[in-house]
Amino acid sequence: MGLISLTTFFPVLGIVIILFISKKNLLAIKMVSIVFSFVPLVIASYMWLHYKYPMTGIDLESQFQFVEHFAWIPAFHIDYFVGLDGLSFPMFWLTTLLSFISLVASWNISKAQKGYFALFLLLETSMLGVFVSLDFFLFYVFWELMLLPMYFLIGIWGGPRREYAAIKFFLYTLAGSVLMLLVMLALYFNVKDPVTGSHTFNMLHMMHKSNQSAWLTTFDVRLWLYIALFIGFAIKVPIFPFHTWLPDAHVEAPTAVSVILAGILLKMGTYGLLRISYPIFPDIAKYTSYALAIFGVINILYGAFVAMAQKDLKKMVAYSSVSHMGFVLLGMAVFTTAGINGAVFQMFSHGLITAMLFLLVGVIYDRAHHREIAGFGGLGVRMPVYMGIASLAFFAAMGLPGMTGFIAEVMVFIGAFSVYRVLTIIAAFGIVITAAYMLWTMQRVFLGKLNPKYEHITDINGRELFTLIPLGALTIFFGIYPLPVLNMIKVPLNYLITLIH
Amino acid sequence: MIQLPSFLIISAIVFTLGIFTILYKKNAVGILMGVELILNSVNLNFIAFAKYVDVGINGQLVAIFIIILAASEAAIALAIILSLYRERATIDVTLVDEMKD
Amino acid sequence: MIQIALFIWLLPLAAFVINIFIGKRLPRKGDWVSIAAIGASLVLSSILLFRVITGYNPDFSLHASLHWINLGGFKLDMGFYIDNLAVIMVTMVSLVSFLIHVYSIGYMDGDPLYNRFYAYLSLFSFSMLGLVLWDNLFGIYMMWELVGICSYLLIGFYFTKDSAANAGKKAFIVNRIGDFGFLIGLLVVFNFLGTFNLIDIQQDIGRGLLSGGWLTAAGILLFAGAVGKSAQFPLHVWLPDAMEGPTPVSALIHAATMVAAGVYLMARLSFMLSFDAMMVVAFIGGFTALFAATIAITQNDIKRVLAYSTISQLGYMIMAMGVGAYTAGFFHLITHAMFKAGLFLGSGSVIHAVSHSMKKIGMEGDPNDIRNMGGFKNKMPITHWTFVIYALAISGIPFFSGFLSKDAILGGTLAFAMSQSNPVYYLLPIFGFVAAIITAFYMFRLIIKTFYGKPQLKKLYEHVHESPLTMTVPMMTLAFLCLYFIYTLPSLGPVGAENGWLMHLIQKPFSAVAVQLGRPVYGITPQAEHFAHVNGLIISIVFALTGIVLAFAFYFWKTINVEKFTEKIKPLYTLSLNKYYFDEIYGATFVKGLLVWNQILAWFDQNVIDGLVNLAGRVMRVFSVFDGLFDQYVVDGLVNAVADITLGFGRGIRKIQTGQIQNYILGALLGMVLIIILTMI
Amino acid sequence: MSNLNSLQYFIPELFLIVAILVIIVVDLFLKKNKKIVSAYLAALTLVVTIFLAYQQYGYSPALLFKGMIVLDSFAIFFKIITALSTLIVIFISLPSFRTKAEYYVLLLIVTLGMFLMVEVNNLLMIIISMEMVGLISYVLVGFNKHDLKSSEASLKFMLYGATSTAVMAFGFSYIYGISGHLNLDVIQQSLIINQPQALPLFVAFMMVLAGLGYKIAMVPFHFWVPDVYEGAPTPITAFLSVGPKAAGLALLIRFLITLVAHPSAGNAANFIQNVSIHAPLLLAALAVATMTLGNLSALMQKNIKRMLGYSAIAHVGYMLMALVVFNNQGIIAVMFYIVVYLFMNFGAFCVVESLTDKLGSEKISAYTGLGYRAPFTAIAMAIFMFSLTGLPPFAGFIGKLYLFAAVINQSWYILALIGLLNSVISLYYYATVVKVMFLNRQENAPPLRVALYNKLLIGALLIPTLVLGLYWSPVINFTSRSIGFLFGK
Repeated sequence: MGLISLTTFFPVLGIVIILFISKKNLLAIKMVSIVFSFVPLVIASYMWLHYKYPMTGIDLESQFQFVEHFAWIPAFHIDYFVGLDGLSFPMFWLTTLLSFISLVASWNISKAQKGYFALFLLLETSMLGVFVSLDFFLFYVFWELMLLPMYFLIGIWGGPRREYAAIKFFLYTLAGSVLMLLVMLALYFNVKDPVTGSHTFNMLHMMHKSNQSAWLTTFDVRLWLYIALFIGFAIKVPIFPFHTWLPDAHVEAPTAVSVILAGILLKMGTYGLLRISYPIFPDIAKYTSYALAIFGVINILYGAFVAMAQKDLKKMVAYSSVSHMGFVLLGMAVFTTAGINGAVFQMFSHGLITAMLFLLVGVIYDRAHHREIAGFGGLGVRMPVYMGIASLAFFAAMGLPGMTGFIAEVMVFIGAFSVYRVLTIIAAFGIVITAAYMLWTMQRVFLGKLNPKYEHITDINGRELFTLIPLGALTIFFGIYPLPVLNMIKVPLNYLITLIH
Repeated sequence: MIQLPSFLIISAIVFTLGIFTILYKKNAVGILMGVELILNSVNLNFIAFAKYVDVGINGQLVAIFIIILAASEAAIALAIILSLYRERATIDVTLVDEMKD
Repeated sequence: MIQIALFIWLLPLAAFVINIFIGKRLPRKGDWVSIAAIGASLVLSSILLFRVITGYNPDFSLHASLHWINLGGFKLDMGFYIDNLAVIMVTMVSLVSFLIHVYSIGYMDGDPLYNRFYAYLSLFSFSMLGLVLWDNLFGIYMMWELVGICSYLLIGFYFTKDSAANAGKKAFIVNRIGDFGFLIGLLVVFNFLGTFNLIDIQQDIGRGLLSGGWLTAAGILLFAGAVGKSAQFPLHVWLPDAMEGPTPVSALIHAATMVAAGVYLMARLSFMLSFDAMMVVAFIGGFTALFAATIAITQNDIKRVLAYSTISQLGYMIMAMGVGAYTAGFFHLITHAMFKAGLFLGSGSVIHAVSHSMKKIGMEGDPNDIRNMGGFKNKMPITHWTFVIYALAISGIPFFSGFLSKDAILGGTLAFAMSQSNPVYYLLPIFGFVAAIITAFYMFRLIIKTFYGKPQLKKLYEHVHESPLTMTVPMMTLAFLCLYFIYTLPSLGPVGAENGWLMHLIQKPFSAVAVQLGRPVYGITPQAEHFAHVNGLIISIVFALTGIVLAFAFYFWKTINVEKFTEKIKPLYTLSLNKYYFDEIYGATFVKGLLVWNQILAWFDQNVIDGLVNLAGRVMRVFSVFDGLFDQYVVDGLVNAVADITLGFGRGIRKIQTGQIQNYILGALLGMVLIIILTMI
Repeated sequence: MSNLNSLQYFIPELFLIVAILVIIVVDLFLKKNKKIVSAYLAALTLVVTIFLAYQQYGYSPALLFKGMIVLDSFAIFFKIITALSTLIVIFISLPSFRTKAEYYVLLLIVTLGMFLMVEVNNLLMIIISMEMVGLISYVLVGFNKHDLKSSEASLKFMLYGATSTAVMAFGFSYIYGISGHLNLDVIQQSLIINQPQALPLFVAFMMVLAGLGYKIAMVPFHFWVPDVYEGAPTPITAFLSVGPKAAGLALLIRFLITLVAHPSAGNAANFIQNVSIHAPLLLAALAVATMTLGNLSALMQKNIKRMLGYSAIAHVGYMLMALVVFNNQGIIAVMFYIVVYLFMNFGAFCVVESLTDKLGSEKISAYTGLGYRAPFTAIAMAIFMFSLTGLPPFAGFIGKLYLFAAVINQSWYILALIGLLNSVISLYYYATVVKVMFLNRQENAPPLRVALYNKLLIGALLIPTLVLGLYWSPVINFTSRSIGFLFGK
């Protein structure tokens, strides 16, 4: 068993163990799940140390690392084919990190803990699976598998309107993924394995024009397939106007689930576009790039404006995610080195930052039992440490230099400006709006006179700090020294750009 | 000389009568009679075709089998109707609508 | 030297890290860490300055950089570019910063967030020094943002006060608007030149890679950043509010250093300003100089007067950059840093005294209000005398630094106007000279109202006393640095600093634009320059004295009745007192507009986007045969759009399942017939 | 093949007949409290029958009894499936039908009828075998004599079934008239050679389709389904949703081969008989109607059996979708789907059967908080529901995958898209069950004890549902081999 499989399926082992633990033995359940999510993080970090930077990945199996490839269902030409390249590795690592942190942050889950932790581990496995899969079928299975634990995690452990949010999330994403299924099958029947001559689900084979059938090379067909696939991914991102599931899901989901939702799940949409849509349909990607850029700009501004109007702290953060994902889209749409690298770096960066933000919301929700922004006020007096970390996170989200968000956003702007000047200028105005709503929110929560209701509120505790500090530290570390990530992503992404041009 | 179309027309009429019986009789047994009418029209067809199209006894055989089937069907149907009658004291099918959306 | 610069830069960062994490547990709450760090930076930068002065080479420069990001098609290098400008600026920053660190020991004594205050100060010093030292626009932009954040944090330091929190937010957001322009400017530059490095940019522009309209645009966009940071019209509104921060912060950030960053940026970029861009710069600067001065006259908050004064003085500098009086502008930056920091420290000293006194007598009130003061000169001699020196300096009285620099600027603008054919350019010197009178007037109004005359509140006056040594020593140091000879050395002539070390070391860089055009952008003839200098000198002395005399006439001798006079010019007075209603206008238009717009979008999001297909569902309902059923329709937990329709259909379709067996049979038969008919057509 | 020679290929059926008689006789000698033995005997019979049927697997296709019966691997596959479904039903029924030997005997007789249905080659045999299944089914549905719903369901089923069969027989009479033959293979040849008139043939075709459509619950011949499913005893509902349906599908495929096109023709063809009807389009329309109507109607159901009834209609729609392309791939997909469907659908019904007595209701709302009262059963139910929706990694997904693959491979994209969107709709009602079980919680509800026997049975059905979702190579290979048609020459 290779390292990837080990990492991916290690949490499943944890599930098995948890199932055998009595549901009364809470400590054991929690510890097992934390340990079984920590080990993947260790393995993934170890893999990072052994990562070979110059390998391009994208469409050649030989350029992938840690590859495991063997037949799974020969009759349908489905392979168990996993591997990592610079595009997937940061997300892979981030997933292990955020899963671990989320599980630590789930310590206070108050009901049906056994189910919660088991489902969470299942979620981790499915997310990792999405990022490592190079076989479309495998990818799809993991992609869908993710929905089940998510549905339950939101639906059982969520807030008051959890049922609504959970089913909405479920239906929305399923609607998107059935389109993906359609495209997957269409591709399957129109792509030949160059060696055996049979149909194949191998993504990498799909990317080579020589393997595609004549039908698949006609423009209209490609366009429609691309659009169908795009909608599938767009719902996940979420791209305006498919975003309405997101605020609901976030508001109702428990803190740790929000972290995963915003930190990882949203990235899957853009990851899918980069991993699948772009290399398979480079011409269409280019053809539709202007539309994508416009979507990006709409996301940036629309998300920011709507975020500003929110009264619920978590909803505000959720819409800020919509806004920040817009940067990813804009960067992806321009096919310049700076743009696309900035986009992927933004995926990584936003994963860290938004995770912090949601954890912070969780901290305060645990104490105040509400998230009404107007209902706080002056908390900085009683919670100085919390305010400090929250400031860091908010500044990071505002794109303050010295943190990852800044580099990513500026790279996106630089990359985009050379292609779409006006759009970029419009998008750049988002930084003003972002600053406005972030600071306004901070002010309403922390600054001003202390709301007498919270005279006795306690500051952040050690466990919560334990979840936040690594993220904060990484945000700053990669904000100052982004090379470890950038060096990893640049090779495949630059190669991807050459494919598209 | 009676030709094939005559048989077919007769049988079609019987078939139609059967359908209308099924649709308009309130009495379950009446509906069953409608079914029997249809089966008889089927028999008529088979026999006619056996005579005019397929020279052999295939059609006749089918007719005999269908008569037998109709008999057994009637037996079971009457049993069911009887059972229903015991429970509800009616065999008016329009009153049997406890289950619906 | 690069290593020294590196230390200068990083030491405050180290202090910040130490203080933010463990400062609270250190002895004296860690103030010594920050002071030691900035002190060391000061020493190191003095070494640099010493080397530069001894080198005495106007073209001295050092550059070192390394790859920060290298993606193949996209590179970002980071490095230091050290020339005379940077060295002098670094020395100034670390000096003022050091003094203010020391001053804060006394001023911030006993504050519950004492350690955090020092941490922020260190972070600010770090960012500001970085801003000065970086060799590329991108790095400058990063540090630019960082100083903005420090400013935000420090303005909102007393965050339990709503006004402070608001001011911090306002400062940051208004700055962000300027930064938005800055960012776009960066993008333009990078788009055309593929580099952010200042040296490369200069060379590339010289080669004509960026020219014409785009060059002008780039210049103006980058200037937008300066407009925000240096609080120029129309983005000046944040600086007066920023006075909510502790006074040392006002002195350091909002008088001496950060707000001057805009000027510094213009100095750095002077080579890439086309003529049109320069005119935008010059007119905005000149207008701001006058405009802010007129507001300063009527303000009653001691710090607000100084804030508007700062805006006005920054306007001078910006104007100087605009007309190409690069050296003069930078010179004024340095002298202004000294006297304005001093003024703020002095005002801080007064406020400190007043608020302590207020606390003692249990009085509620605004310690900043000069209407409560008066006659403090006896109680606070050191504060008084240093304050007078600063005021003389800012008013442009000979033998003080301000005279030299302001005169250089005014002379420069005059010379520029003379060398242009269009008389509209005479507006610039007129702005400057009128502002000079007003400056002298409001400064002395302030002094008279604070230190002279009868105490307005006897009881308050009783308890006022001089500040401790940690506060007065920095003030005295700064006062010393306002003396003229510091800047004219090695010569001692009091009328001009042309032969002084500073103006020697800071000479106008080779303009890339000029090279590109093959000719000077504007030709200031030596004759014009000489004429302007001499005349400017005379006019500015006369105007400054006029201003002072007027102030005495109004407020000391009371030869002119202030009340009556203000009555006469009531509309103007009200306008000035209310700062021309800029806050109100912005509030009513942009802020309100934005909030309303957000509400609209949020409503749109909830009702339109989410309900779009929902709506479609309702429309379908109208046309639906099963209308009656839909009426009882309740969206059962699922507002989801598609579901609305599908569930609706679901309800409708159920109607055919009547429970009547004959209906079923009929349905099947009709279905069959229907299929036959449909397929046979 | 002559009648005597045929007998050696007719062993499973013969064994079944003998066993039925034996059990009837044995039952007479059993004491009242020992009646359960006949149930065991019935189960044993089925196991042996399956074994015997499997033994026939190697035979080359042959016509038996002078062409009345055809023995090919396709038929054997369906024989095994139908026998298996009966076997499972017997297991599901054991707890509630402990004293009724005749119940098991009737089930065996239905099985015999289904065996015949899947291997007929003769119009008369079709009528006879379908009546055999139908008549016994009416009785089984009404088996709970004193249950009003049960007898009502029985009556409706009987009237509807009798009418449908009669109409179908009328259609057969025309086909006989047009072709002059009764055996399907000969009819096919005759139709190819003689090129008869389109209209009568098509009307006859539709009439037959009405009869077959009633059997497999195809729209618009599905009306009986909800009422009968709701009224019938739960095991019988389960049985109707799988066994006869599978047999009906097999019969439909055979009939379509006769009248429409042979799968070896590759892409689905028009009517061979020069009828200007685009048969695939017709089937596609029926498929879409069936699945959409099934799904939409299921959305609002309160009764779980009724909901599953509609869901069963929807699943027929999915399977019809693959018949649209009517090539080997499509038929394999349908066969594979039936296997998968067998497990997950029986699983769901098995859960319903296990809980109905305990909860005293078949209402979905009665399942509230079940996840906390009977975790294993509830989790199993959730898996069956998600599998029925077609979510990976459960077997239902793989089944659907093959169906959609077959459709997409022939470029029926719109059809596939409609099918996929239908899956999304179906998620809503399946997830409602899950939601009620897990997301809603009854305060202070005591744990619900589900008998170990039921748990084991559910577990036994759960395993294939899970395993086939991850590794289905053996089954797909099995089905691929079973596509050997007699008419493959």
